[in-house]
Amino acid sequence: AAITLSGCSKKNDNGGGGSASAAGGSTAAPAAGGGQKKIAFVPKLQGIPYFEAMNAGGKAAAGALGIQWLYQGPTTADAAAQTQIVRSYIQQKVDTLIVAPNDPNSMAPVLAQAKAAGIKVLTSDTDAPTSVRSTFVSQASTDGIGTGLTDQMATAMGKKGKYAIVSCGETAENLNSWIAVQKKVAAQKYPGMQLVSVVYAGEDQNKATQMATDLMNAHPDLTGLVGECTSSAPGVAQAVKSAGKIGKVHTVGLGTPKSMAPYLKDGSSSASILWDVQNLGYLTAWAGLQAASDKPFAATNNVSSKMPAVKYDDATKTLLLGPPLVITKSNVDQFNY
Amino acid sequence: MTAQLETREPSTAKVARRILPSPVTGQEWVLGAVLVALWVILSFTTPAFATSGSWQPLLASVAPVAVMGVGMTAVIITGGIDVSVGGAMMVTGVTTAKMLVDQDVSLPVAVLLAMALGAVLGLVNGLLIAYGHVHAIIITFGTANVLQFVGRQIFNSQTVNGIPDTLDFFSRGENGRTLGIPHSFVLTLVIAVLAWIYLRHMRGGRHLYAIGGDPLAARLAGIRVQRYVVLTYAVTGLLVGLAAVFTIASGTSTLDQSIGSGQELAVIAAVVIGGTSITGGRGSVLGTVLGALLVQTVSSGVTQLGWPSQLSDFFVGLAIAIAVGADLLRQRTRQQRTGQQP
Amino acid sequence: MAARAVRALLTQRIVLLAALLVLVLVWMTLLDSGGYLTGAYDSDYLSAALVDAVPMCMLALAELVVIVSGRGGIDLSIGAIVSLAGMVFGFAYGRWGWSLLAAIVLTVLAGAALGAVNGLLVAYVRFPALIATLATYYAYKSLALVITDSKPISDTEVAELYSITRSVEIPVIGHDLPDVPLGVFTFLIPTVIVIWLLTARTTFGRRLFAIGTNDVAAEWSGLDVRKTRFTSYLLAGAIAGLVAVYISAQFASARPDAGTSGNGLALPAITIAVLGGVAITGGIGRVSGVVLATFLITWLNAGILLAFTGNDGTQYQLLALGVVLIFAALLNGVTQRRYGGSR
Amino acid sequence: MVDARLELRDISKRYGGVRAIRHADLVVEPGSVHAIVGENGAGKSTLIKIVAGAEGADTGSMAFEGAPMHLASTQDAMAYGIQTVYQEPQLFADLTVSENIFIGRELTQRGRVDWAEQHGQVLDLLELLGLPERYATRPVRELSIAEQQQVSIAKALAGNAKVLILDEPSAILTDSEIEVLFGVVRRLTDSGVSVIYISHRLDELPRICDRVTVMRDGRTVGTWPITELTIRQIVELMVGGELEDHTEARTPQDSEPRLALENLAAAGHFSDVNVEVRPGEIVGLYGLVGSGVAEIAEVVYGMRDQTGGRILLEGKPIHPRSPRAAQKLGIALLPANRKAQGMFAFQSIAFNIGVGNLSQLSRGGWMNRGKETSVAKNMIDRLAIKTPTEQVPVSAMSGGNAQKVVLARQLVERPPVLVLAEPTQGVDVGAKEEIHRIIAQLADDGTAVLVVTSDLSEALRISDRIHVVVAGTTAAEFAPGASQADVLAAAAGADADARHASTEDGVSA
Ligand SMILES: Nc1ncnc2c1ncn2[C@@H]1O[C@H](COP(=O)(O)OP(=O)(O)OP(=O)(O)O)[C@@H](O)[C@H]1O
Ligand SMILES: Nc1ncnc2c1ncn2[C@@H]1O[C@H](COP(=O)(O)OP(=O)(O)OP(=O)(O)O)[C@@H](O)[C@H]1O
Ligand SMILES: [Mg+2]
Ligand SMILES: [Mg+2]
Repeated sequence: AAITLSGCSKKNDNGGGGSASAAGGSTAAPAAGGGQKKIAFVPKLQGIPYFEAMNAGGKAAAGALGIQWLYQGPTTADAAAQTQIVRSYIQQKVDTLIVAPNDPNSMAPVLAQAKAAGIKVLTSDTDAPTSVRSTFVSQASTDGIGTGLTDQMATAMGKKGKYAIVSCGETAENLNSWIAVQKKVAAQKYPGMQLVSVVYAGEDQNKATQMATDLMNAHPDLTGLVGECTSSAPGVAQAVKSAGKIGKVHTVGLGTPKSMAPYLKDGSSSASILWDVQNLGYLTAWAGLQAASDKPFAATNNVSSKMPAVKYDDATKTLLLGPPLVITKSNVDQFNY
Repeated sequence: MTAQLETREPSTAKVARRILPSPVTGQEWVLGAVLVALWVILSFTTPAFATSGSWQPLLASVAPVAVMGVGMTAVIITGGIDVSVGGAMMVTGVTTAKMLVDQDVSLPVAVLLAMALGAVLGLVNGLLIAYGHVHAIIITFGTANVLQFVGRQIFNSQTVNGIPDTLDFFSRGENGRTLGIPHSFVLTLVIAVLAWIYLRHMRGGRHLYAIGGDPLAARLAGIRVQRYVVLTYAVTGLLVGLAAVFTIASGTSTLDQSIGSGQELAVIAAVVIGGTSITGGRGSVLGTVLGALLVQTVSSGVTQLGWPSQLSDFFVGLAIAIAVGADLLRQRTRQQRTGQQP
Repeated sequence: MAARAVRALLTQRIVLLAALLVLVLVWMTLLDSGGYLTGAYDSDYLSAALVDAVPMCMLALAELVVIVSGRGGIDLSIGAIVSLAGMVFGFAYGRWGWSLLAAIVLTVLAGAALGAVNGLLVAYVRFPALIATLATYYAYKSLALVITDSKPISDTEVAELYSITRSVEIPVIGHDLPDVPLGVFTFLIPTVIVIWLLTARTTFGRRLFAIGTNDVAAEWSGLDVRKTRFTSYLLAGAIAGLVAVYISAQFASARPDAGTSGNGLALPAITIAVLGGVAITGGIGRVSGVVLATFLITWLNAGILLAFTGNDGTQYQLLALGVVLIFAALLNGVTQRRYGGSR
Repeated sequence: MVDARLELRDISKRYGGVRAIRHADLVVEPGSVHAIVGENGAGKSTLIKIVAGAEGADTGSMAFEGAPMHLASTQDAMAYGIQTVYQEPQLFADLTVSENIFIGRELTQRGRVDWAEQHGQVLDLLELLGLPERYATRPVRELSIAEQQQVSIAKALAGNAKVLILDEPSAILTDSEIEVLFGVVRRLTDSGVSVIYISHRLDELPRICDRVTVMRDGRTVGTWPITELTIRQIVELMVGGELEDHTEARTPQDSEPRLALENLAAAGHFSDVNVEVRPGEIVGLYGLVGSGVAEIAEVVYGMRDQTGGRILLEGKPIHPRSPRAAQKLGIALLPANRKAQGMFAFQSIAFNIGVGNLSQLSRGGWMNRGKETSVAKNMIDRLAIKTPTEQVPVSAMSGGNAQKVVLARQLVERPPVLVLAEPTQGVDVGAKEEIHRIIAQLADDGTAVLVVTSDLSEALRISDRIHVVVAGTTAAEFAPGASQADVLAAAAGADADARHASTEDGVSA
């Protein structure tokens, strides 16, 4: 321990000071070279198609925008595991840190540390409104997603009947807020629809399948199932398919295109509400660069040829990718994730 | 002894008498009764419970836990434990899924591959435990972490998409069932019965009990303790491979990194609910299968009754406490009857 | 002389851990100066990483207490206790407006009560500890989610608590040293001292090691075996209650899955305790070993995040933990045969 | 001349620093009973473990019927027909008697264990040993220790034995059970089996064995036909010198009894036990294993429930419900089984002594470590415990010294009543002497000492009075100097009304 502790403490030199070990740090990534900005993104969980697609979008942006894109996710969807990674990014003196927090409140303190270290802090995918983040890169508004899901469910079910929701993490903030919107919208627009149950399967596909099956059994007259996240969306569709109830029980969900493709094609899933996740990754990286370069956002931004007009709401400091995308069997093959 | 002492022909009356303790333990009767009671209650309270649409998936989801439980029962009977089955399931699962997608391997090849790979992983555990002279829980905590790493490396941060329906035979659709029972569960029962016969009637099986009862005495009785220990972990690994196949078969066409997570505790729970003594020397696979059924019935029941799904674990905990508590109580009264002080 | 050093290294877990710790620090520092790390592996970073070491070390100490108590002692429910006690804290401090001190006391009491249930089952009903705590693990985990309908409590009171875990400068000598997370002083060091005093300096400690070494002999020596074992589980629960307060503060919210999300906190805590030289068979274990093991794993993990970019970083942490654990355990097995036991 | 059944030449075996066997030789003839005798720790068990393939020798050679024999495992030895009953029963508590007997060499038919065939053979064996048939299907857990020992013997008999090794089979058997065993042994030798018989009950030897090998300090002193030696000569060969006669009788103080047991009973174990112990008196409570003598000590110490009678301390009835309660009343006890009931193996001497005296060594729950150390040092001096420091773990100590540590735990407070159960079991002659000296010293200082033992020579040697326990009751009382033969006869229930002091020469080893 003596060896590291003997090095002088650098607590008061937030970047720019050019201490010996900071130099060592930068040589670690020779590719970074000249003035390339380091934009780091911490997803909720690694290895799931959704965030890996965001990573792909971020990488594409890195090439196009000339930035260094860093991506590192925890092995479990856990706030504690995320903060460790955030801390290592602070140590790497990235220019912008973007987080999709598992628990927004939990993330707030360490984000404040990052800001204090001179790092620009953003959130993407899931907001941490109480934190010091300067901007939230939103895939679609909470209202948009909740309404989209409800509308699709209503269309599939014929606007009446019983339905249930298979959610994932019990404490996932964004899922819970979407569910709140779904309840509200259904009550207003579709009085014939009745939400009978919300269950939580964690990030486990098989558990989602089993729970969806149990729900269908508990409510034989159930005609709709919502898979609230990317692991439960194929799970509920599979349950319907296995039970031989295609056409009787309709499912919609937030599923990634590749995982939903077989179900959309055989009809066990009617639609998936999502957005272009790769574009979201690209937008996230772009927003990171803007922040790192201290460039403000315009009300409408030309991000790339695919995203010529991204709206920015100054009141909520939210950059909005656009309206949610409805993925059906007709367009599912356009996506490669 | 036969050389020196003339042996009487065992009289038929004596042979007919109970030679072994009863084939079904008290714990298993209790579990069976509780299960039946639960099923009856659930059938009345949630009408759909007794339909095939309900119990077919239930049996299909019991199969992986129960089949791993068979191996885990053997491991625990020898006085060991394996907390790395979740990690092993991840590694075998992702490898098999990749082979299905990339190589388009056939059903038998996929199954053999999964089981062989699982057996190799189990073998490593077994060798480390038997020859490293380290408590099984420590070694398998270690290998659990290593396997998590290996599994994730193979996943390479992606899910495995577009898994073909090669494995449908095990639980999906009409040709995945016989007499309405998913083949994965049928196979689990077959394996459980074979294991039951092995544990009860074959020399090797009895030796496992002896090893769990007193490893030193087992060695003195000429039992090759280390070899059996290695064997039980290897067999457990093999069954983990099979469980991974079942899981893929009953899952969606994508496989993600959640495969296997939390399975070690689920399997251990099924084994201990089934009456196998965690200290070794006593236990039966029949109880384990019943234990697995009980756990799944409880969690399905909670969802079907419309109670908050988060409550199901509470009842699982309660089930463990009651099942093991009943077992303890029975042992204690038996001890009192025979006038022994603990 | 050299032989003696080797022998100490092989037979004394503390020496081995200290050597490994130095190895990790030197190696990482070399990697850093060679430019192989993406960020500086310096004292500031190591000190900031201690934020995670605090709950880990406290829970590992809780496991030490129950594992040392013997007869298969272990507590799988410790993470679930953190979750459930954390909700109690959230309610008391965040919702009911209790004072911080009162809320902390209540939370620790709640943790102790949950631990007492384990103690009752294990010591008095004579459940195997693995089974009793597996059962309560499921039950507590479930209750924590049910009582708030799965929602975290992050009312402002709780959110502002983060201040008790932020980094501070050590007074007087602190200017040239890195700031250290306050939790190290407010939670970790007091717990370490208390557990060390309890195990090494009190009659409870003597009784604890006695029952862990030989249950029967302890009974014949006139010790209250059951009460001692019961107390050890209660104590572990109380520590978990304290950890619940810390985690609520560190993450500025009382989460119902604080100790159970992902792999949970129990398995890592047991792993660290075992790595720290606590014998799973009971009767052997030292506070210093557990503290060293925590530091080793914390700083190794922190280094790995800088050494591997992308998802590999967190994956290699799993590998490192597994390999270190197996290595240390096997080494112990070897030395036990060669030198007739290690301590 | 025919080859010997078994021939061991120049066998040596080390355990770390302990030389358990040194250049031992042993020749066993076919169809004979060959006794091996020696003090505790002489190496008897180790030697037979080598023959049984359970341990490997470091040097030396073995031959079986003239041909060299190499054993890598117990299985190898069994293949030669070498069957062993170890000193500690090697049984599996959760398996049935029948299974235990055949474990490791099950009879099989088409791969399956042939339960019927095994069962038939087991019934024969049980009958042979005089055990009820219904035991065959009972888990061993439900049997008494003596019955378990008989199951071990049955287990060895079930193998096709050419050499049967019995390591102290009689230590925990009753006389009638021993008779049955002898009958079995004779039938076996008649059919050509060689039996190696280890025992501390020297009086048995002339009745059963043909030759005797004496071991001392890991060496084989020699082998003699049993007819050529008297028991006294055997003992002298064992200890390696002339026997000194036992210590002179002490004069007990004349006062009221400090401890009195009045018609004490524990259902199923003993009843009508009447014993009085005065301050300064050493009373021996002698009984064979299984006579209930061990349980009497447990009741007095609160480890077992009493079901009748009274325990009086200074004339007042007491009801100790736990060792803790007994200790508070001033009753200390040295447990019989040092390893299981007394030792905290890998803890230090200071820990082992201190842990039984926590209230004296602490204040408000805080250990007074200085006092703990000084008490330990004091005890090490007082009991002459051989150790470099008080921090040595007791697992690293010899049997005798470990026993002294366990004893020391009970002596810190100079208890008014001290109960010693088998105080010198598994202890060397030298250490035995010292422990006896310590006991006498304690009595001289005014402690009332009750020695519960199944070692007759010990009882005769240190007691001021001896009560013999037969079938769970105090049957006879002897004054010091009683003859071994008379006491033994009383213990066997032959002469219940023996209250006399014979001066016949008794062997006191
Ligand atoms: N496993 C072992 N490790 C170390 N030392 C041992 C071991 N087994 C025996 N010894 C030592 O070897 C010596 C001989 O022991 P052994 O058990 O053969 O004696 P014994 O003659 O059978 O004594 P007893 O009459 O008490 O049974 C003793 O000093 C003993 O302490
Ligand atoms: N079971 C055992 N395992 C390990 N070591 C043992 C064992 N039994 C004895 N020893 C070792 O053997 C050594 C000698 O034991 P033994 O009982 O023969 O001592 P001793 O010289 O007869 O002493 P004492 O006179 O005190 O009985 C001891 O120092 C002890 O370390
Ligand atoms: Mg012996
Ligand atoms: Mg000795």
